[in-house]
Amino acid sequence: MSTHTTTPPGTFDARQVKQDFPILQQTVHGKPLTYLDSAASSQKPLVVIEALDAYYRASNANIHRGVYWLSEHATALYDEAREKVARFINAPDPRSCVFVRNATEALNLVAYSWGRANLEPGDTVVLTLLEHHSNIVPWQIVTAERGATIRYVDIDHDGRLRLDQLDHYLRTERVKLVGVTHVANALGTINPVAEIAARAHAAGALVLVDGAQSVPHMPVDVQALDVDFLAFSGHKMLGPMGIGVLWGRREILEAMPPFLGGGDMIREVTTCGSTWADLPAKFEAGTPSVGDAVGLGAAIDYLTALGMDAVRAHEREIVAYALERLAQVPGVTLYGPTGEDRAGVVSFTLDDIHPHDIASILDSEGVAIRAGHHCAQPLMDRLGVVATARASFYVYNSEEDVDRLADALQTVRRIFGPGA
Amino acid sequence: MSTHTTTPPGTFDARQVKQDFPILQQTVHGKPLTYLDSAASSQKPLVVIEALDAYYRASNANIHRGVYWLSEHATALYDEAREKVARFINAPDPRSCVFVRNATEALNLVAYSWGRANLEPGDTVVLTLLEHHSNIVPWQIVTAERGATIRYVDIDHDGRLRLDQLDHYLRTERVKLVGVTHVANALGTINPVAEIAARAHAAGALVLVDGAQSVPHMPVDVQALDVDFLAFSGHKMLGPMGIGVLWGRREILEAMPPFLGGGDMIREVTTCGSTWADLPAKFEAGTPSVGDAVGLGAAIDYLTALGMDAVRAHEREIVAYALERLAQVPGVTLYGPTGEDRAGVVSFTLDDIHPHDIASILDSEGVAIRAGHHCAQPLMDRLGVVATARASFYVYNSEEDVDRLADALQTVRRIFGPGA
Amino acid sequence: MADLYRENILDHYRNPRNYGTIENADISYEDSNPLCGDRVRIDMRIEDGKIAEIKFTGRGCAISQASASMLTEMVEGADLDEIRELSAQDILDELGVPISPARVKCALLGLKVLKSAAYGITDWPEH
Amino acid sequence: MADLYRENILDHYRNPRNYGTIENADISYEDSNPLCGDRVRIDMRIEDGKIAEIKFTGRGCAISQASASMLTEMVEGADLDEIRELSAQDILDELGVPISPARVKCALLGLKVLKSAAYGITDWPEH
Ligand SMILES: Cc1ncc(COP(=O)(O)O)c(C=O)c1O
Ligand SMILES: Cc1ncc(COP(=O)(O)O)c(C=O)c1O
Repeated sequence: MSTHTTTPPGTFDARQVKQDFPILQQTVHGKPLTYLDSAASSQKPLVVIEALDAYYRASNANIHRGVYWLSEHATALYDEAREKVARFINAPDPRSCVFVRNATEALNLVAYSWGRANLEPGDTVVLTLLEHHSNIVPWQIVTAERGATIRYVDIDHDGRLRLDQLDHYLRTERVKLVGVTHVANALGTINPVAEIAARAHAAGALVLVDGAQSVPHMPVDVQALDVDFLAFSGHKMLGPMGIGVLWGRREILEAMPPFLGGGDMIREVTTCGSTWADLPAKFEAGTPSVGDAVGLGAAIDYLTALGMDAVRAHEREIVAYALERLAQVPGVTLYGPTGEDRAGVVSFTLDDIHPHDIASILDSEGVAIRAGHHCAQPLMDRLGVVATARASFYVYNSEEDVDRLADALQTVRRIFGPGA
Repeated sequence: MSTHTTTPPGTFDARQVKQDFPILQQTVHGKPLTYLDSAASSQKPLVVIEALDAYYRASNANIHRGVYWLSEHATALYDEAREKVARFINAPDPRSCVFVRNATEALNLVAYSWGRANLEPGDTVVLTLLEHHSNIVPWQIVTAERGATIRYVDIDHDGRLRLDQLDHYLRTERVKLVGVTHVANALGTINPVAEIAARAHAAGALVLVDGAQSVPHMPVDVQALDVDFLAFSGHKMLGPMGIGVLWGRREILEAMPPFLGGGDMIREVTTCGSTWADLPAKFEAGTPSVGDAVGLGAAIDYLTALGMDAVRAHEREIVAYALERLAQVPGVTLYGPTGEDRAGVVSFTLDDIHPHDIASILDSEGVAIRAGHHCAQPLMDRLGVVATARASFYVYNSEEDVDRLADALQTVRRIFGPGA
Repeated sequence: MADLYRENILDHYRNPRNYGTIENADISYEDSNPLCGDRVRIDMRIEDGKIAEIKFTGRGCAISQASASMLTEMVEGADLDEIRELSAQDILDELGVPISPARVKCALLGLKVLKSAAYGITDWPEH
Repeated sequence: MADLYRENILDHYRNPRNYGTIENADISYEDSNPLCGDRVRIDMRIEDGKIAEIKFTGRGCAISQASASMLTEMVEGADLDEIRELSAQDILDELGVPISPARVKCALLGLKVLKSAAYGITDWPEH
């Protein structure tokens, strides 16, 4: 990692951080790459790429039960990665951190395993209109099967959740679980998860938090939030693709039936039936992505060295700058809240130019943004748009990137003509 | 890859191949590493490690829908990897090759998605006593839920399947699916899958093949075998951990409900319900392991360059040599068939020394083997053993490795004393 | 400057040809690309197996709307059978700029709707 | 040569101490490590809160059986309360060789059975 000597303690210089990311040194269409799609997937610092490389060059083996050195070594690395994850989210027990592929699998695990065992006809699962499809579709499948109902908490004008609706559902229905995204991937809203958890628990409901957009970007402490499940993806937090985490309260995970069946998740298999292994193995059937877990561990080390408070402070600054700069581009409409509860995501439209056209022109300027429904169609329906353009920021983005975005938007306007 | 100029065409020199694998150049406990656990997980050639490295240094992005260059590039690499997989197993259509984490997830996908939609009370699923837990446990879970029954085809003295039992079940019960491992991971038996498929289809049952131990080691052609599903893992075929494949007949996959719900597997999501994307996206919810898929593609290129016929020929030779050498070690009992239908896996016991003790002493000699039930407890029960020691071979193993194994077994005998 | 947005395409997008609907059309069909929300509807009046009149409406990105507009000009007056021959490449050629893979479906939506309308083929045109 | 298999351990494995069962034992308990099939059963006769007699049977690897044998010698005559104090480290020290992580459960199976027998604590001893 580069050293950050010129910046005050507790902060960092994003232009120096960027030096640690080989991919960001590229040019695209002859322009320097301005990567503004970290909410979809983040880029990887050299230390993560090297950790993966070193794993396969020197430490690779299947884990557990191998009594030879290489397997024991790989097992130790895998366990160490799990401990890093636990410390990162302040989980009381690493065994309650289950490695999965990504947030999507984590959320499905809860729906399939907890949901199918615990939802009864007439029960309600409360979600929000800010959810990513990954926290909607599994619940649609499972509630349909169990005869349960989903309620969606609406948003207000600024894109904030209407907690009065949450209260209403908690009061009037048999709510078994509240599923809420910590940060809305399409709007950047930071939801008051601790507050939601307190209300849900008072009504006897569990709380599942989709942390895909929060864990990478701010300090997240499962004990302070007092939630029951937290799901997130490694690839959005500087780690490799192919690894994600479901954290759950130990006693809840222990009471849940397994999800996938296979090697390592059993205690004993006979032709008459099987018994299950202890946590976390019960939920980790088959050969896991050991290398990717090790890479995630390296990413966590990198983020920890930057400091998650500093990461959050950096994004607060850059999103403030972006909101200011984009508001100066004529024809831009900005979505989402504009207070302290806004993460480093900026969704916008430009006149009535389709977001795909915006993104294509931006691409020719080297600026990579996302355009579409951001896997949040119910939210798009609610906002009355088909799609938005979305720029999202991370530790390697500086104000320079925002300036390039704003300049490129002027090019879009030039091409489509004013009032296009 | 190293060039193989001194060996006749269609074969290769394993000692030269070994040069391509950085991890195998190591010493362990001061002894050269003799890696004989490829059935658990294979090592990776430099080209695979470098493909992963290059992906994260130059091409990484979330795929699909990103309209910027990097995302289109990553999408193209991901699609290309899928085409390589399809060619490798002679699948008629790459879209029927679904990327999953590993064979375990592939088998669970079939059980959860096909099984839950198609099994009725009174139906039978036929498995075999040679199955890995990954092809047993999901079916135990799903048949219990659906009120269906599992029948296990027994083995004869040589560890070959009793096809008369299969016929019996097909004749007397309503068999909806036959699940069979192509190669038994604990015994090395190569099962007559094409024959089994013909009989099963004649009785109207589908055929699910666990190819975890066959696809890496011999030519596998889904059209020639005429099966319905094939599951395998990348990490056992020189590819990275975190990527595996489920191939299925297109019309069957199309009729199946989705498995995991989330991003990219939907066509449209509303608060009232969702519709599903086309193949393969329907079964690939969430951000996939693009880098690992690219690594698998590089592994397939490497294997293809060696030639899968040559790979099979090499393993036939080395297993013949191993069976001969081990039979000379006093006190060794060998398991599994000894004909053409034997893959590169040798399970054995030595006097009544516990396999874990064998493996620990072998480890101190630098020889890495597996000891245990090999995730095949029903088979162990059937054989009347608690565990076996298992050596398994791959392209980088030569007769030298077998000699080291045999020598190390003499050390085990010396430590435990004759007749221990 | 983005090559994709040549004057020709922007012109079709800003001033779509054959825009509108046909009352009592012989054939009407509408489809969308749910990934980006592009939507195209085509109405046709058929006389002696020929496309006597064709109109489209839609919303979406410039590529999808411009290509639909161009398409209506290409097939106006054509034999209905000729539509079977029309390939994805024909449209891409007409657009005259390289279309990146992620935008191909935008470019082909019009053709998909036209083929569905004429033959009930609802797959995406191969290219 | 494998450090793990010192003469001491092999001796306990070949000639297990206190091997057998106790008829009318006050406490009997059996458990196994399903991962490798190691199995240990312990019988005890208690007098005045002390372990007057202890015997074990079992099958499995040398480490599991030798450590169970050593354990019976360690606790014979001891106060039942002292078993609560007995730590994983005590057994590992007694074995006197480094136990690799994959083999730790083999080494601790006897202690797990003993603690379960005495207190019903069925978790693996921490180390
Ligand atoms: C025959 C067989 N099936 C399935 C598996 C499971 O493979 P994975 O752990 O990669 O899911 C294995 C690997 O151990 C195997 O040998
Ligand atoms: C809020 C939120 N939840 C879940 C996901 C799904 O993450 P993944 O695709 O890594 O499973 C995403 C990523 O797009 C997200 O932004």
